[in-house]
Amino acid sequence: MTAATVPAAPAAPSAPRRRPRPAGGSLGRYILVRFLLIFPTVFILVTLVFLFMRTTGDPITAALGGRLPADQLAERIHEAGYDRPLIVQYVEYLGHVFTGDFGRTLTDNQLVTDVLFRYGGATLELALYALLVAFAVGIPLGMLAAYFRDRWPDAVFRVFAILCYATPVFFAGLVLKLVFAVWLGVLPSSGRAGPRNEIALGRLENPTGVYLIDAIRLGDPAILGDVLQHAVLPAIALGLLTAGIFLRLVRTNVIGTFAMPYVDAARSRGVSEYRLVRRHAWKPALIPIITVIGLQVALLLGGAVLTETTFEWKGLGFELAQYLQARDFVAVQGIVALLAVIVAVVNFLVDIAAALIDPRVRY
Amino acid sequence: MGVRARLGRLPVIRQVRQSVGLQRGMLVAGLVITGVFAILAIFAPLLAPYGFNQLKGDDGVSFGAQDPPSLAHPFGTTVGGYDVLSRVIWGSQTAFFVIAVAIVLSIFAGVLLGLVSGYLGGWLDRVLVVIADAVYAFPTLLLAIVAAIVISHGQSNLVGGVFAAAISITVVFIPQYFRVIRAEAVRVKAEAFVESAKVIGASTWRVMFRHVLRNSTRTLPLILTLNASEAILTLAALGFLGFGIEPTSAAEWGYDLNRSISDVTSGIWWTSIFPGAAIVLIVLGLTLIGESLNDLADPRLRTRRRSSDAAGDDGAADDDIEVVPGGAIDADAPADRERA
Amino acid sequence: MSDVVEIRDLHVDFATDAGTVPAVDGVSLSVAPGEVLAVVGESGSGKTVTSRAIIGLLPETASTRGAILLRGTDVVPLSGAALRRVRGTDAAMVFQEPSAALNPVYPVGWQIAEGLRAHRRLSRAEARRIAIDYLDRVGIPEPESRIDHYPHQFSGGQKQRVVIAMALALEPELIIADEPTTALDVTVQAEILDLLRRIRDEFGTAVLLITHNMGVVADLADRVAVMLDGHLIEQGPVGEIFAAPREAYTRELLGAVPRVGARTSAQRRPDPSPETADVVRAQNLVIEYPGRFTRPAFRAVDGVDLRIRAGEVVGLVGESGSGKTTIGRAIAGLTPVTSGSLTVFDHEMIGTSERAFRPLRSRIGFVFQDPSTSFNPLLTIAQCVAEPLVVHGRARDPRSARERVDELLEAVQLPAAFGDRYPHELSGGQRQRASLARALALDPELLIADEPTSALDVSVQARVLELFSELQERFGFACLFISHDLAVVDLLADRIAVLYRGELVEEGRSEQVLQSPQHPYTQRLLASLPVPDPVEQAQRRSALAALGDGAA
Amino acid sequence: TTGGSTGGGDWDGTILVGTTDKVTTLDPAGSYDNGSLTVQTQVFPYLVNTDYNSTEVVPDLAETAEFTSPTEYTVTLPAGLKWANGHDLTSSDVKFSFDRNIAIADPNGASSLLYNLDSVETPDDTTVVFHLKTENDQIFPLILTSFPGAIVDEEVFSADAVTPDEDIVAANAFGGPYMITSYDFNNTIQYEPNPNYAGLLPAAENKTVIQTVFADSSNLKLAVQEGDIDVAYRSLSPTDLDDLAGNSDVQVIDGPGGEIRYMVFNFDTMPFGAKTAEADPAKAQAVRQAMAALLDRQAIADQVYKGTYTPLFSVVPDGFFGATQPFLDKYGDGSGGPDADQAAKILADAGIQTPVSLSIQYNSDDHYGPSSGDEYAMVKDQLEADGLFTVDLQSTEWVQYSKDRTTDVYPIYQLGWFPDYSDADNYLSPFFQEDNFLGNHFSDAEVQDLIRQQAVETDESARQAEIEQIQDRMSDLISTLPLLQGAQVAVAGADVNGVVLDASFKFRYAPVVKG
Ligand SMILES: Nc1ncnc2c1ncn2[C@@H]1O[C@H](COP(=O)(O)OP(=O)(O)OP(=O)(O)O)[C@@H](O)[C@H]1O
Ligand SMILES: Nc1ncnc2c1ncn2[C@@H]1O[C@H](COP(=O)(O)OP(=O)(O)OP(=O)(O)O)[C@@H](O)[C@H]1O
Ligand SMILES: [Mg+2]
Ligand SMILES: [Mg+2]
Repeated sequence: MTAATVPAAPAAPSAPRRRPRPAGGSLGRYILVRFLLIFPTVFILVTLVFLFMRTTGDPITAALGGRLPADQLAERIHEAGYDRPLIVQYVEYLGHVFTGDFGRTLTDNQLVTDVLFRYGGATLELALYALLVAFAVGIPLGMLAAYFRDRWPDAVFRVFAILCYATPVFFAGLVLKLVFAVWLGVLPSSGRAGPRNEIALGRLENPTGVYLIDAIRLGDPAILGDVLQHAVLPAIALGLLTAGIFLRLVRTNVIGTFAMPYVDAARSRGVSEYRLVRRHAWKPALIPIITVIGLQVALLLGGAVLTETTFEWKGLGFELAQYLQARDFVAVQGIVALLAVIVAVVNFLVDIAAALIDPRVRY
Repeated sequence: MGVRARLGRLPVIRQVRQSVGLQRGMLVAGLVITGVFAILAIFAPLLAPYGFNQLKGDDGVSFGAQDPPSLAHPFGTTVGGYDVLSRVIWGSQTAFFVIAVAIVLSIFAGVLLGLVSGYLGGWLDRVLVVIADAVYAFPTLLLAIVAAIVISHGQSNLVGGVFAAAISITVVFIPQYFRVIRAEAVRVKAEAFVESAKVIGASTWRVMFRHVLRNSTRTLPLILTLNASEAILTLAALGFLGFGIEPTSAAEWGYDLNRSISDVTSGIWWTSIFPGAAIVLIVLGLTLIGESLNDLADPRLRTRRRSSDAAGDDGAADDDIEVVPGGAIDADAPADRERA
Repeated sequence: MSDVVEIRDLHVDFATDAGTVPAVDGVSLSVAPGEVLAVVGESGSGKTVTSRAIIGLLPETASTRGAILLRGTDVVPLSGAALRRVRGTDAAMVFQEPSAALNPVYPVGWQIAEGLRAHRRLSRAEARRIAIDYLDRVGIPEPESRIDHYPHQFSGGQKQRVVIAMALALEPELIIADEPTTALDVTVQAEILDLLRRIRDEFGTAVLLITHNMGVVADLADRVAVMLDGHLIEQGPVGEIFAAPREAYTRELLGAVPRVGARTSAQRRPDPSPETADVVRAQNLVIEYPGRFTRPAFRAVDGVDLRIRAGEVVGLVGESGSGKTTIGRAIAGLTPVTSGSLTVFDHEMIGTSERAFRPLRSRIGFVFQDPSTSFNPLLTIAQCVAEPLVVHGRARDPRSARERVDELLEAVQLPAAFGDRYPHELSGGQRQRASLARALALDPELLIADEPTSALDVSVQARVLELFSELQERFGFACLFISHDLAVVDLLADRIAVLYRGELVEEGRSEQVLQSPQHPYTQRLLASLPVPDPVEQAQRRSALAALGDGAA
Repeated sequence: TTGGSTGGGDWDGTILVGTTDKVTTLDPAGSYDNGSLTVQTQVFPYLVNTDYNSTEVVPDLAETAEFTSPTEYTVTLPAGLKWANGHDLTSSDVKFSFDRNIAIADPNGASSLLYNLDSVETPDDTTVVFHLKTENDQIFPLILTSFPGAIVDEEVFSADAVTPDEDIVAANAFGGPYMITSYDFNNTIQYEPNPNYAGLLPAAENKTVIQTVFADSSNLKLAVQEGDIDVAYRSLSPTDLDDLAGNSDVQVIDGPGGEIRYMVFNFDTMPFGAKTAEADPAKAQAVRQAMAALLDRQAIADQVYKGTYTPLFSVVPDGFFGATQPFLDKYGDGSGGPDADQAAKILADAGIQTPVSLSIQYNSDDHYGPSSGDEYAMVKDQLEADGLFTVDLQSTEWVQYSKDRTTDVYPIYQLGWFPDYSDADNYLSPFFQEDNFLGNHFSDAEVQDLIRQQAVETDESARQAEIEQIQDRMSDLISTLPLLQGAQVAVAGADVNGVVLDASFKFRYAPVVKG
């Protein structure tokens, strides 16, 4: 989604026709260029976060500011090297990162790579569940809304969509919890599995961190059921948010492509309305939708922080909020770098997918 | 042209006239909801039964904490012993204040950067685009949190606290305005009227501000409403995560929700449902406006029905907007992201 | 012999923001089998709406009254499956913008087959075979492999052939072709017209041809129907209409069509004396557009030599993409020159800076192609016209320049009151006049006009061109007049330069270039140009065929 | 190290404990927080300890532990001690543990508590001699029961760096009542009794304990309410506890609490402080006393904390050796309520114009719990109620807060304290000694002498008198204004027995059983 790849605005219809751009620029090169763009993105974010974090204090003050006399605190900070010039620390940090050493977290002595792996799986799992809900709800309803355009089902679906994304995830979470966990008591309110099952899952050799997979590997249907039960409320809370956006997007794009001349052209050949929606409007509409799904990743990760907090889903977003508060900049930088890589890679993949669907995109 | 016609060219009013049927219904509903909140915000001192940080009635008897809705406290009281109704009403004031500051700041910064970047191009443009894209691609909530930590450095009195929240949101919005305005500027700069100003010999600044800027801002009202709702959600999320405004500085719905987490598990619903509903409603209102404006700006999405009102605009508005399709589609992007 | 389609008293109304707009108002016409009926008329007269009504392709905001009998059945009340059965088989449609009429994400063969399978039970293989057959018939080379190509892999003319193949494949009785060649270059247009004629002859298909180009009508039509403001004002055999138009409007329409060689030698000016200073001199001019990323630069203009002397009108012609606009923009300092030499008022444009060039700008005027976009929509016409005066310090602000602005508006025959209007409140022709006024505000010595009339209707074009030559006489500026239409250039230019793929292939006095073109490309260009006279056009057609290599 | 079975029926004797305290690290040298201490208490041996429901320091791992000279504290170990992994546990491990703690001096560690330790000597495998810097330090044995007192396996731990959790677990380097058999950082920890444990405390009565870390107290509450866990320990919100108190499925267990909440006065910048324009120590003191007279601690405890905190009327919390309640007698209506007349009189006597403007700062991001805002809103309300004060109440995020408070930015501000070891001294030395952590420019020779004296006082009743004297004087000087004292609260299923919350402030899993 970098601007460099946004095709120039189409010429006004009345302008004389332009020859198609001279051929050239293979898909391979396009992919390469898109891929290389990941690096500056990640670099910029990590740098920004480094600067931000370092101007906001250090983990020692965060942990012990309420216990130690000022001079002892200063001494500890000095020993840890946090009072050296920022640029020195930054270069040092970059040096470590370049050699693949993300270090250990400052506040709890964990390998950052471990943290990323352990919590990354959880966030990934939550995001996938949410996407699933979003697809299952957003796309069919969006197509229906487009089909019933400006009639009452359209209004109902659209207001539903707006409500979905007008409701903050944490409020949705609270309400879901209130209803399903407190009042009805039918679903677990928090966590990714019951404590016993957590232990069982934790004992697995080489756990993936994605409990669904781990539970299947354990082969115990009770544990699998428990894991799935725990996923229901978080997936709905986060999924509906995205579903609302998908719904709106699908509707807009299907209506938009429906107005394209080639749809009229197909209609003029006697192609049925159903087929027009399924074949002619849908696939081109998919291209902008896919692109936006790329952007949704950032949203999902942001929403994940809140969902994870609300539902005790120990994932990256949740940990990030904790580490932020503790000023553990090594951990924060590691997580931010990973998130940035994820977002950049997903957007990269999305662009590639869009390029594959749309034969015109070749750079 | 007459006053009426001029009035008709104002954003929103023009669109209300332009719209029909369902679209008008949605737009008007959005305007009404938002209007109600605006009235609550403006007249909060008159409408709210108590102050947002008031713990005792005039009789000196404290309200008590977590009291269920009653005559004295129609929405009950919070865990901190505040009147929920009052805090919901005062909260709209905070919300509007934060929206206003956040949007004004981000518009100024974003529009200026976008305009310069889009019009002048070159390496500055490339650098800004990469930075903006990097920031844009990052979860805005996290960005806002980091910004909030950086900014809330100092003390958090009313203005400071609100500004800290607003600026954190600004950091998130600047790349959005930047992108939109830059895209518009890039489009407009290729338009014949900009070239004709150039061949006349107008200076770069003149072209940029007299010709490009004003023609690049037509999507702003629409992004503005959509961003306003985002600002509220971001503010609430910050408050919910404990990075927002303090209860004694101002009433803030996200903070109240945060404080009501343990109420929910004890079956105390009134402390969360009311502020939560306030967030949902105001965002609903703003989004209804934003989406309706978006649909109206996009000729593909606009409904036209047989109707005999809507006169007095001699189809002018039509051409006016038909130039935008690129812009209207573009405007989808910021609208669709970052509702956290 | 019954008509393929018979329209009786058709009314179509649209609901718009500004209320109900009648688009077609009581039109009755018919097309017989094997006949080509051309519907002409200026923009907005209802041609497209009429034709689309035949297969019920109007938007939901339209309401239709009257009867349209397609092979005996009235299609107006039809809907759903019944309407779908009619579409494609009874009447098929060829659209104006071939690139927009093809779904970009499916191969063309898929799209042809889709139409076939919507009406007939066919296996995939059979449908494919038929699709290949029709692609072959419309002249797509190697149809077996091209069938799997995507639309963007075809040239404009080929895309239009594909669209025609799609229509043909359903073996319809009637083909509705709505401006099928407007988006194409004249040489390509000639090929497509040829194809349509062959179709009519081979398949006996009736054709409803919609166009505003009288040359096309003369080339292809058997009968002509003239529309004005939603009414059908005249119809008859092509020869009759051209020879003896009944209605004044038809006469005006025909009169407005520019023709090559319409100016007699007497009307032409002699060459300016050799001492006359060069306003523009280009030597071995090369202009490249930089490539993106690792892509090589694109050479749009390649070694052009051109000079414009003071007071002289030079016409620059060539087909789309040949580099005409690029040259014009380079002279105006809008596009940087890559190599060679380009001097404007003895100022070398290579390596020049905007600052150094700015003082010269007051001596150059520029008229853009599209009058609707060349005005800042937020400024009034007077403010726009005053802008050059303000920029160059001839006036402090638009208000104080008003007197001069009124003079200029008068010069282009616009009432002074129009100065207070906004651009969108003017018609296309009026806007182009205002644009001329703005270009003339500083009494330029050089005027660059890039297709200033191609967005206008012929009748409006005629008036603007007339005004243009008057003003040129009066002010005596030198002019680079860019157009793709040889006939238009011929009306104004003292000399003509012909561009082909960035190279200048021929240059000389207008009558010389037009009457005895030397370069084969110029010859083909001339021969492809349909003239609005059925008899003459028939001869030219055979001449073009003789030229031979025209086909792709 | 995976081990044990995961079979379904095997969970019967398992005790599930939930907490919101995060673990920093298992390594005692790298942590100084409650979450870590709770884990370390279960799995590492301590030389001395306090028995259940007692505050007396008695040998734990040690056979004997006593002062053998004013600067020598000698500990003898029984012979043949083993770590859970079979390594020998000798005096060398003990010396190693203390030496490394001081050597590493981890920024997150508690090595600063070993301020009085000069060196450790091991004459033989079972004897350890601690050489102290000052004589007769009565506090040192207490410190050995706390953060830096855990003994670690020298064959596993690194001498100069904090050892990663995974290495510790992998090497099974445990010597306390339990060993960790499954460790998922900050999620779940599984404990099983350590067969080689030979300390003072009775061996574990349960087969397995699983500790789960919750991020949010309301989820912890729901979990215990639903029976997903057996014990919830630290920190349920007042609302949750209030709700659970009426629930017959669970029992709410209280214990004495060492946590206190108080306000700090900056003697330089508070109204009439030393660096203000109208500096006047007497007036400043009057302001502090008037504030003390206006507070209604009970109201705050009831409304904001629902009884999970109790009013605190001294700098030393109730239940500690020597604790008194001087604020209760001196200020207010004598029964804990406010007395506006008294406050007005104090101010008037000092010649102070009312209202006095106060700026009070508190922490905004939950460092002292989410209710700080409510608490200080009430403080403000109470101080302003009678028009004697006007309060400008502001809040700051924690890290900035920590920096600002020691750089004289805040005239009056909120703090809280959780003891390092359970003795009154921990509420005095760090607060009122010369280089105290408050850095509020309070200095009083008499109090400082008394504090030094009690720390080396070997005679109990003399020490008690000294501690009482300090409290009395501090209630006049008011360097800090005590507000509330926290109780320890655990919530357990109705069928759970053996949850002991005592003044050791350690929740020990060993005696907890179900049924
Ligand atoms: N969808 C529509 N909604 C409203 N008015 C329309 C619509 N389509 C066409 N019209 C109006 O109907 C009239 C006839 O339009 P039509 O497209 O048939 O003109 P045309 O003769 O084909 O012109 P052109 O040569 O420019 O293609 C015009 O005034 C036009 O503005
Ligand atoms: N900004 C640009 N970047 C790259 N290539 C360009 C650019 N502008 C034009 N071209 C290419 O340069 C060539 C010449 O373009 P130019 O606009 O001069 O053609 P033209 O003769 O004016 O055509 P038309 O009749 O369509 O206006 C074309 O192949 C075009 O695609
Ligand atoms: Mg038309
Ligand atoms: Mg051109």
